[in-house]
Amino acid sequence: MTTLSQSPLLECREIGKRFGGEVALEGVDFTLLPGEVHGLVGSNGAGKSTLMKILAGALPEHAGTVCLDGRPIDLSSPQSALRHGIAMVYQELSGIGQLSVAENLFLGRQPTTRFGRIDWWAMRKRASEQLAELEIEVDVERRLASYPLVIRQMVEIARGLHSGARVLILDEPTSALSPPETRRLFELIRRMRERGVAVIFISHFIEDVLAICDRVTILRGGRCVDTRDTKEVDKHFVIHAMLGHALDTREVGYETGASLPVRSAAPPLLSAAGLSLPRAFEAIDLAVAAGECVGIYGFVGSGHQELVHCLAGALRPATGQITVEGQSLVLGSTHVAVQRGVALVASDRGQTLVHDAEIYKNVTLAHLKQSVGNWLARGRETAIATQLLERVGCRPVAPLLRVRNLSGGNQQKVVLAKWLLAPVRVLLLDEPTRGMDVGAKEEIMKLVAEQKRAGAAVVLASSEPEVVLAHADRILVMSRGRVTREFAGVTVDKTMLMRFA
Amino acid sequence: ARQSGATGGDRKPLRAAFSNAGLQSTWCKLGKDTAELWGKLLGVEVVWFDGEFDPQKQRNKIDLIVDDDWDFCCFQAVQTDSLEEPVRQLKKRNIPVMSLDTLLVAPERMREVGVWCEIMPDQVFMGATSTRELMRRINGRGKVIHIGGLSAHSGAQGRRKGFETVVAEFPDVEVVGGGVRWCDWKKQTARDTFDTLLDQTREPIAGAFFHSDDMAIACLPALAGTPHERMFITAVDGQKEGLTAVREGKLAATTVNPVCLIHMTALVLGQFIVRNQEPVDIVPLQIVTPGPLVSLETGNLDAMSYLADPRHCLV
Amino acid sequence: MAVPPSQNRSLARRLFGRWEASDVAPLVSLAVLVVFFALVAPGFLKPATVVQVLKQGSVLAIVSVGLTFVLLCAEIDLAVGMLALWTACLCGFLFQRPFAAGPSGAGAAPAWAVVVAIAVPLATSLLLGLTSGLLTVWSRLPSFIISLAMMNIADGMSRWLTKSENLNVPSILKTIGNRGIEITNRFELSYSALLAAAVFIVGHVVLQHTRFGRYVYMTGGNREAARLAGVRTGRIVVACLAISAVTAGLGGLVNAGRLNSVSLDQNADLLLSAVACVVLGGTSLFGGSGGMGRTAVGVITFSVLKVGLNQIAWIDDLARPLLMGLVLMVALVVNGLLSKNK
Amino acid sequence: MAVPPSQNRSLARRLFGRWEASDVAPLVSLAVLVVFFALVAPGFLKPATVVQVLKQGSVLAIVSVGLTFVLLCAEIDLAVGMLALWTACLCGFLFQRPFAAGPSGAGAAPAWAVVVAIAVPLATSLLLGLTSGLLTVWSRLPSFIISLAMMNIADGMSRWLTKSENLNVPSILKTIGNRGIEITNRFELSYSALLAAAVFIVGHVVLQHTRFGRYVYMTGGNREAARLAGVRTGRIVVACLAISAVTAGLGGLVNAGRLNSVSLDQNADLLLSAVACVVLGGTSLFGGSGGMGRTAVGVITFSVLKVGLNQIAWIDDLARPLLMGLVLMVALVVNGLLSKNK
Ligand SMILES: Nc1ncnc2c1ncn2[C@@H]1O[C@H](COP(=O)(O)OP(=O)(O)OP(=O)(O)O)[C@@H](O)[C@H]1O
Ligand SMILES: Nc1ncnc2c1ncn2[C@@H]1O[C@H](COP(=O)(O)OP(=O)(O)OP(=O)(O)O)[C@@H](O)[C@H]1O
Ligand SMILES: [Mg+2]
Ligand SMILES: [Mg+2]
Repeated sequence: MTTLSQSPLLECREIGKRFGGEVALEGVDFTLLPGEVHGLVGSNGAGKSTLMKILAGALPEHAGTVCLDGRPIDLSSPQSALRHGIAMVYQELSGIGQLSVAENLFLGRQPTTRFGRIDWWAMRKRASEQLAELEIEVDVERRLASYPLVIRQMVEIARGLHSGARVLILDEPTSALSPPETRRLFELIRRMRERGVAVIFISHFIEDVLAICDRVTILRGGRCVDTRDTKEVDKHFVIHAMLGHALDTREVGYETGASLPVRSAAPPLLSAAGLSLPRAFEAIDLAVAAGECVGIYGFVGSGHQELVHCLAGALRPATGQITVEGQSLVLGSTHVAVQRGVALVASDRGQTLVHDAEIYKNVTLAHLKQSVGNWLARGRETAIATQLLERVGCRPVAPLLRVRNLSGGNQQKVVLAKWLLAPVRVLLLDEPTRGMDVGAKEEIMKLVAEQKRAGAAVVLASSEPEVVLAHADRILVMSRGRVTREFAGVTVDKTMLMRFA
Repeated sequence: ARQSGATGGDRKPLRAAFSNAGLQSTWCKLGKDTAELWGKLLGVEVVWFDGEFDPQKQRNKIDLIVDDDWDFCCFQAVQTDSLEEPVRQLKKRNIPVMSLDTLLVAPERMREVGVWCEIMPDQVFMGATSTRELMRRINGRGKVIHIGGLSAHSGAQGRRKGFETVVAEFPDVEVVGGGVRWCDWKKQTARDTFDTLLDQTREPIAGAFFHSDDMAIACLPALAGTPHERMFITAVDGQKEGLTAVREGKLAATTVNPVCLIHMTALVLGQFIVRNQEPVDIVPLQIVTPGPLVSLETGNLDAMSYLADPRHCLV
Repeated sequence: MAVPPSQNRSLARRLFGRWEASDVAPLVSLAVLVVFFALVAPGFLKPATVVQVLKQGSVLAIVSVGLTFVLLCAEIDLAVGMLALWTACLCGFLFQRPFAAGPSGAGAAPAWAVVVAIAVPLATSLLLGLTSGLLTVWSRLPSFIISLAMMNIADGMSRWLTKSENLNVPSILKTIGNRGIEITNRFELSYSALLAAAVFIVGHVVLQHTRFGRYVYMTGGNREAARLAGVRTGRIVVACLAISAVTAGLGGLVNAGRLNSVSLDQNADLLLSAVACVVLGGTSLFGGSGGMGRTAVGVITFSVLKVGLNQIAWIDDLARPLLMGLVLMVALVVNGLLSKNK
Repeated sequence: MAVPPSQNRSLARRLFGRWEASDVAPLVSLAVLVVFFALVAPGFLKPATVVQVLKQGSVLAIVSVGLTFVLLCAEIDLAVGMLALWTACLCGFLFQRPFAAGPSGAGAAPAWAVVVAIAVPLATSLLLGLTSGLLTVWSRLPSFIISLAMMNIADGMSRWLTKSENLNVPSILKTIGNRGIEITNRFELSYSALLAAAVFIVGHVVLQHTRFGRYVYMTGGNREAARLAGVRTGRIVVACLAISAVTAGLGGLVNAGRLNSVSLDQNADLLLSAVACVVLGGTSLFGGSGGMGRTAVGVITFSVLKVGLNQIAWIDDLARPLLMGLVLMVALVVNGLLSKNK
C-alpha cells in the first residue's frame, strides 16, 4: 500500500539527545509516510520513548531538526506539537485519577460553548460515544481512578485516537492490555490508517509489530540501525538487529507449545486456601512445592496480580488462609511474610524500590538485621551490597549510586538482590519482566531459576503467555478472578492458554 | 436568666459582662481576679470573655452577647474602635459600658457611641516615673537599655513616650541598640534581644527600663557572669512578681500599673450607676487611677505587697 | 481501584448526581455539630445564630476561596494571614494620607481617593502573590517554603509601614463589615456575607466552567500529565497563588472594616482557620480533588463551631479553646474516615 | 534526577566524601550570612556572638531534632510549639503543687518532686505525640491536619490548666537555661547548648546507625516500597511523631527555665522557626533526604540571622522583621537553586 515514492509526512534529521552525561540518541534519521503504521523497536534504553517524546514536544532541548510536510517545525512544548497535529500516548500512564473518565478523554482541550463555558454535556456525550467505539462499558462521570488498569490504559489510547492528530504515537500501548483489547486497538489503528493518519507503534512484542505495521524502524543504543518494510523481515531478523546478536532464548518460537513435567508429589511449601479479595478474585486454592514454579496466566485484570500481592501480604484478602512450611501467615502483613522468607518481585519498580536512595540501602532494606545487625556501618553494608550486585550481575556495580540512575532491567536485579540476603523460601513474581527487552528478561529469569533450584517455591504471574510457558512447571489459568484451568504434565501452547483466559 | 449566687445582702444581684485584651498576660489575669473578687462582695455576677489578644475573636464573642441581659459592661478592647458596633447596640438597650485601660473609641466620640467612662492608668507617667528613678540610680550618665512591649499597644507607646521625655533631659545617657526595642510583651523575644544587647559592649551598661515586670524578670538571669552584673533595672506593673523582685533587690524599682484599681473602680462605678440610677452627665469622662513608684527606699513596699496580694486585689 | 456495588451507587446517583461518600462526609459532621450545639447550647437554634455564623464566617470564607485554588493545584499558601494584614495596613495608610481622609483619618475623603485606597493595596497583594508564585515555579521549591518566607515579609512590611499605629479605613469597608440588609427585624443579611457569597460563586464558576479551572484540577491531579496534555502548569500555579493573595487581601479589608480600623494584631490566626475550613470541607491537601461547594461547607462548619462554643454559657471561658481543639479533631477524623470507606 | 557529569562528581567525591551540591548549599548561605553581618554589624565577629548563637539556638535546636525525624518520614508536626508550651505549663503546675515547691513556687522542693515535675510532663507530651501518630496512621489523613488539631488541643489544655497564671519552674531548669561552663572569661559554653548538642548526637546516631533510623529514611523515601520490604511503616510514623513531641516538650522545659517561669505567651512562633531551621538546612519536606547535620546547619543559620539582625543598631527597630523575612526568603531560594543544579 505504501511506497517510498510518497513524500514523507514527517521527517527527523540528525536527532540527538543526552541526559546529563549519557547519550540517549545520536544522529537519528526517521521518516514517516502519510497513512502508514510505522513500528519502532529496540531494547530497553534504545531511545524509542526519547525520540517520540521529542516529537511530542515533551523534551524541548535536543539536537537535529524535525520537518512536517517538508517544513521545519518548532517542538519546544507539548502544546506546539499538538498544534502541529502530533499526539502521543505515553508509556507511563498519564491520566488524572481524580477527574472523571469523560474529562480524561479531553485533557487540555475540554470542549467549550460559544461563551467559553465548559460544555460538560457535550463532553459526556462524545466521551461515551468514543468509548463505545472501543467497546468499553464505563460510567464516564465516575473518577478514572475507580477503574482498573486496562480501562485507564484504554481511556488514554482513546484520547490519543480522537485527538484529531495527523501523527499518532503509541508508546508500548499494549503492555497493559489483554488480547481482546489489543485486537480492538489494532482494528482502530487500521481504521485510522484508512483515514490517512500516520501511526507510530512501539512495542516489545515483535509479532504484534510485524502484524500491524507497514514499516519497522529498529533502534539500538540510541542509533537508528535499519528501516524495513515489514513484508521483507521476520521476528528473528528484527531481534538480531535489535540486540546486535542472535538470541537462543526458549521464548523465541513459543508458538510450538511447551511440555510441562508431571506435578511433583513433594509436600507443598506454600499453600493458600479459599483466598478471596472483593473485585479481584474469589475462592482461590493454591499449593506450591519446594523447587516448583507455578505459572499463573491471565489477561490484565483477571486477578492474578492481586493474588500474588495477597500471598506476599501486600494486600489483605477478605477471607482465606496462607501457610508457609505449615505455619500460617498473618494476612496483609508484609512484615510477617518477609520474616518467613516470602519475597515479592513486582512489575512496577516504583513500588518496590526507593528510587532516590542509594542502591545499597535498597539492597539491605528487607533483611537489615540478618545482614548488618544492630549497628549500621556504611563500609560493611556497601561490601555486602557489592557482593550481591555482582552475584545478580547488576551493571554498574556501584552501591553508592542512586537507584533512579539504574536501567529498568538492572533495577529489577536490585529488587531480586535485596531478597537474597536471607534464604528465600517463597518467590512471588508479578509480571517481573514487563516492558523489558528479551535480553533483560533472560537475565532476570536466570536468577529466578537459580532460586528455584535452591529449593524455593516460585509463583510466576504474567499476562505474557511466552513467559509462563518458558519458565513454569505447572500453569494455572485465571479469568475474571477464578482459576479456569490447570495444566500439568501435558503439552500446552499460547492458544490453549488464551482459550481459558 | 438571672441567678443570684451573689452575697449581696438585700440588694438585688447585678450581672456584668467583662472582657479584656487577653488572659495570656498576667495583667489581664489580675484584672479578672479583681473583678470576680469584688463582684462577690458587691453582689455583682461577673461573666468573663477573654479577648485572646485577637480583635476578631473578641468581637465575635461580644457580638454574641449584646442581646443578653446585662446591667452594665466593662470592656478592655484588644484594638481601639473594634468594639464600636456592639457598644452602640448596648447603648440602644441603654446598658452602660465602661472602657478599661485601652480606649474603646476616641474620647470625643465616647458618649455618642455609648461609652460612659474610660478608666485608665497614666501610661506616660508610669514610664516616666520608673525612668526617672533609673536616672537617679545611675546618676544621669551611662548606657541604658530600653525594652518595649507591643508597639501596637497604646500602653506601650505611652511608656515609650514617658521614657524618652525623661531621658531627653540627660545628655550623658546613651540608649544601647539605637532606641526602644519592641518585644511584643514576649519574655522570650525580650530575653533574646536583651542578651544580644548585653554583648554589644564590654564596658558596664548602667541600667535598663522594661515596659513590664514580666519581661524584666525573664531577663534578670542574663546578667550573671557579664560585666553588667551591677546594672539597675526598673520596670512597670508592680504586681506580685514585680514586688517580690523589688524586695529581693533584683529590680531597682517598679511603678505600679494599678490593674486592680482599674477593674475595681469600673465595677464599683458600674453598680453605682445602676443601683443609684446615676445620670450619665455626672459621670466623669475619664478616671485616671494613680500608681505609685515602689522600691526598697520608697517605704511603701510592704503596703503595696499587701494590697497586691491576690486575696485583696487593691492596687 | 475499587468499584462500589452498582445498585447503591445508582441509588446515590438518583439522590445526588455524581456525589460520593467523600462529598457527603462534611455535611454529616456539620449536621452532627448543629445537633450537638442544639442540645448543649440553649437558644442555639434561632435566626440570630444564622446571622452570626454568616457574619463571623464571611472573612474566613473569602480567604478560603483563594486558598482552595492553591490547595487544588497541590500547593499551599502560608502567607494568606499576613497578606490580609498587609493589604489592610496599606489601605489604612493610604486612607490617612493628605489626599484622602488626612492624618487623623477623620476627614472626608473624595471618592477617587477611597478607590485608590482600596485598589492599590489589592494590587500590591496581587503582586506579592505573583512573586510567591514565580519564585515557587522558578526555584522549584515547595510553595510551603516560599510562602513561609513571604509570610514573614508581609508581616514585616506591615509593621514597618504602619509604625504600628492604629489606622482608620474607608467608611465603605466599615459598612460592608458591619451593616446589612434587614430581611426581618430579627434577621439581617450582612453585606460581608453577600460579598463572600459572590466571591464563592465566581470561584465556583471559574473552577467548574472555565478551562483555567479545569487546568487547576489537572495541575493538582497530576502535574506531569497536565504538562504533557499541553497545560502550562507553571502559569497555573502562579495564577492560583496570585488569586489566593487577592482574596486574602480582600478578606483583610473586610475584616478591617468590621473592626473599624486596622492594627497589627489582626488576622493572626486567619491562616490556620482558613486551612482548617478548606480541609473540613474535604478538599485534599494533595491537590486535584475538592471544590468551592466543599469549602463552603467547611467554612460554615467552622463558623458554627466557633459561634456554638461561644454560646455555651455554662463552660469556663478558659476551657473554650480546648473544647474547640477537641471538637475540631473529632470532626476532621470523622470526615477522614467517612470519606475513606468508599 | 540526572547523573552529574562523572568528572566533577568524582571531584566532589574526592573533596568531601559523598557530599553533593545539596549538602554544600546550606553551608554556603550560612557563610554568606556571616560575611554579610560581619560587614553591616560592627563587632559581629567576636566570641560573644558565638555564645549568643549557641544560647539562643539551643531550644530551637532541640525542637528541630524531633521535627527532622518527622519531615524525614514525609510527615509534618504543626503541634511542636504548643506541645512545648503544654509540657512547660504542666511542669510549672506540678512544681507549684503542695508536694513540691508549694503554691508560691518559692518553697524548697524535694528531689523526687522535681523529677516528677519534669518526667510527668515529658511523658504526657510523649502521649500526645503517640496520639497524633496513631490518629494519622489510623485515619490515613495527612499529619498536617491531625497535628493542626493537636496544636489547638495542646494550646487549649495549657490555657485551661494554668488559668493563665505565671508559673515557677524547678531551679535545675533555670540553671540549664541560664548557666554554663566558663571556658574563658569571654567564652561560656551554656548547658542548654550542651544539652542540644547531646540531643543532636543521639538523633544523628539513631538516624545513621540504627535500623529504626534507616527505616525512617526509607519510609519517607517510598512508603510502599518500605512496606513491601517488610517495614512496619505505620509504627515508624507513630514513632517519629512521638519523638518530635518529646523533643518539643524538652525544648519547652529548657525555654521555661531560661525565662525563669512559664506563661502562655511562650513558644508562640516556635513552630515556624523550627520548620524554617530544618528547611534552611536543606531537609526535604517530602521525606527521605536530609539529616541531623543539615538541621544543625539550619539552626545555626537561623540563629545567626536572629542575633545578627539584633546587633545591627542603625536600622529602625520596626524594620527588623521585614529584613528578617527578606533575608530568609533569599537564603531559602539560594539554597534551593544551589542544591537543584546538580
Ligand atoms: N531517570 C534516569 N536518570 C539518569 N539516568 C538514567 C535514567 N534512566 C535511565 N538512566 C540511564 O540510562 C541507562 C538505560 O536505562 P534504560 O532503563 O532505558 O535502559 P535499559 O536498556 O532498560 O536497561 P535494561 O536493558 O537492563 O532494562 C541506564 O543504565 C541508566 O544509567
Ligand atoms: N529522564 C531521563 N534522564 C536521564 N536519562 C534518561 C531519561 N529518560 C531516558 N533516559 C535515558 O535515555 C535512553 C533512552 O531511554 P528511552 O526511555 O527512550 O528508552 P526506550 O527505548 O523507551 O526503553 P524502553 O523500551 O524501556 O521504554 C536510556 O538510556 C535512558 O536511560
Ligand atoms: Mg520507552
Ligand atoms: Mg528501561
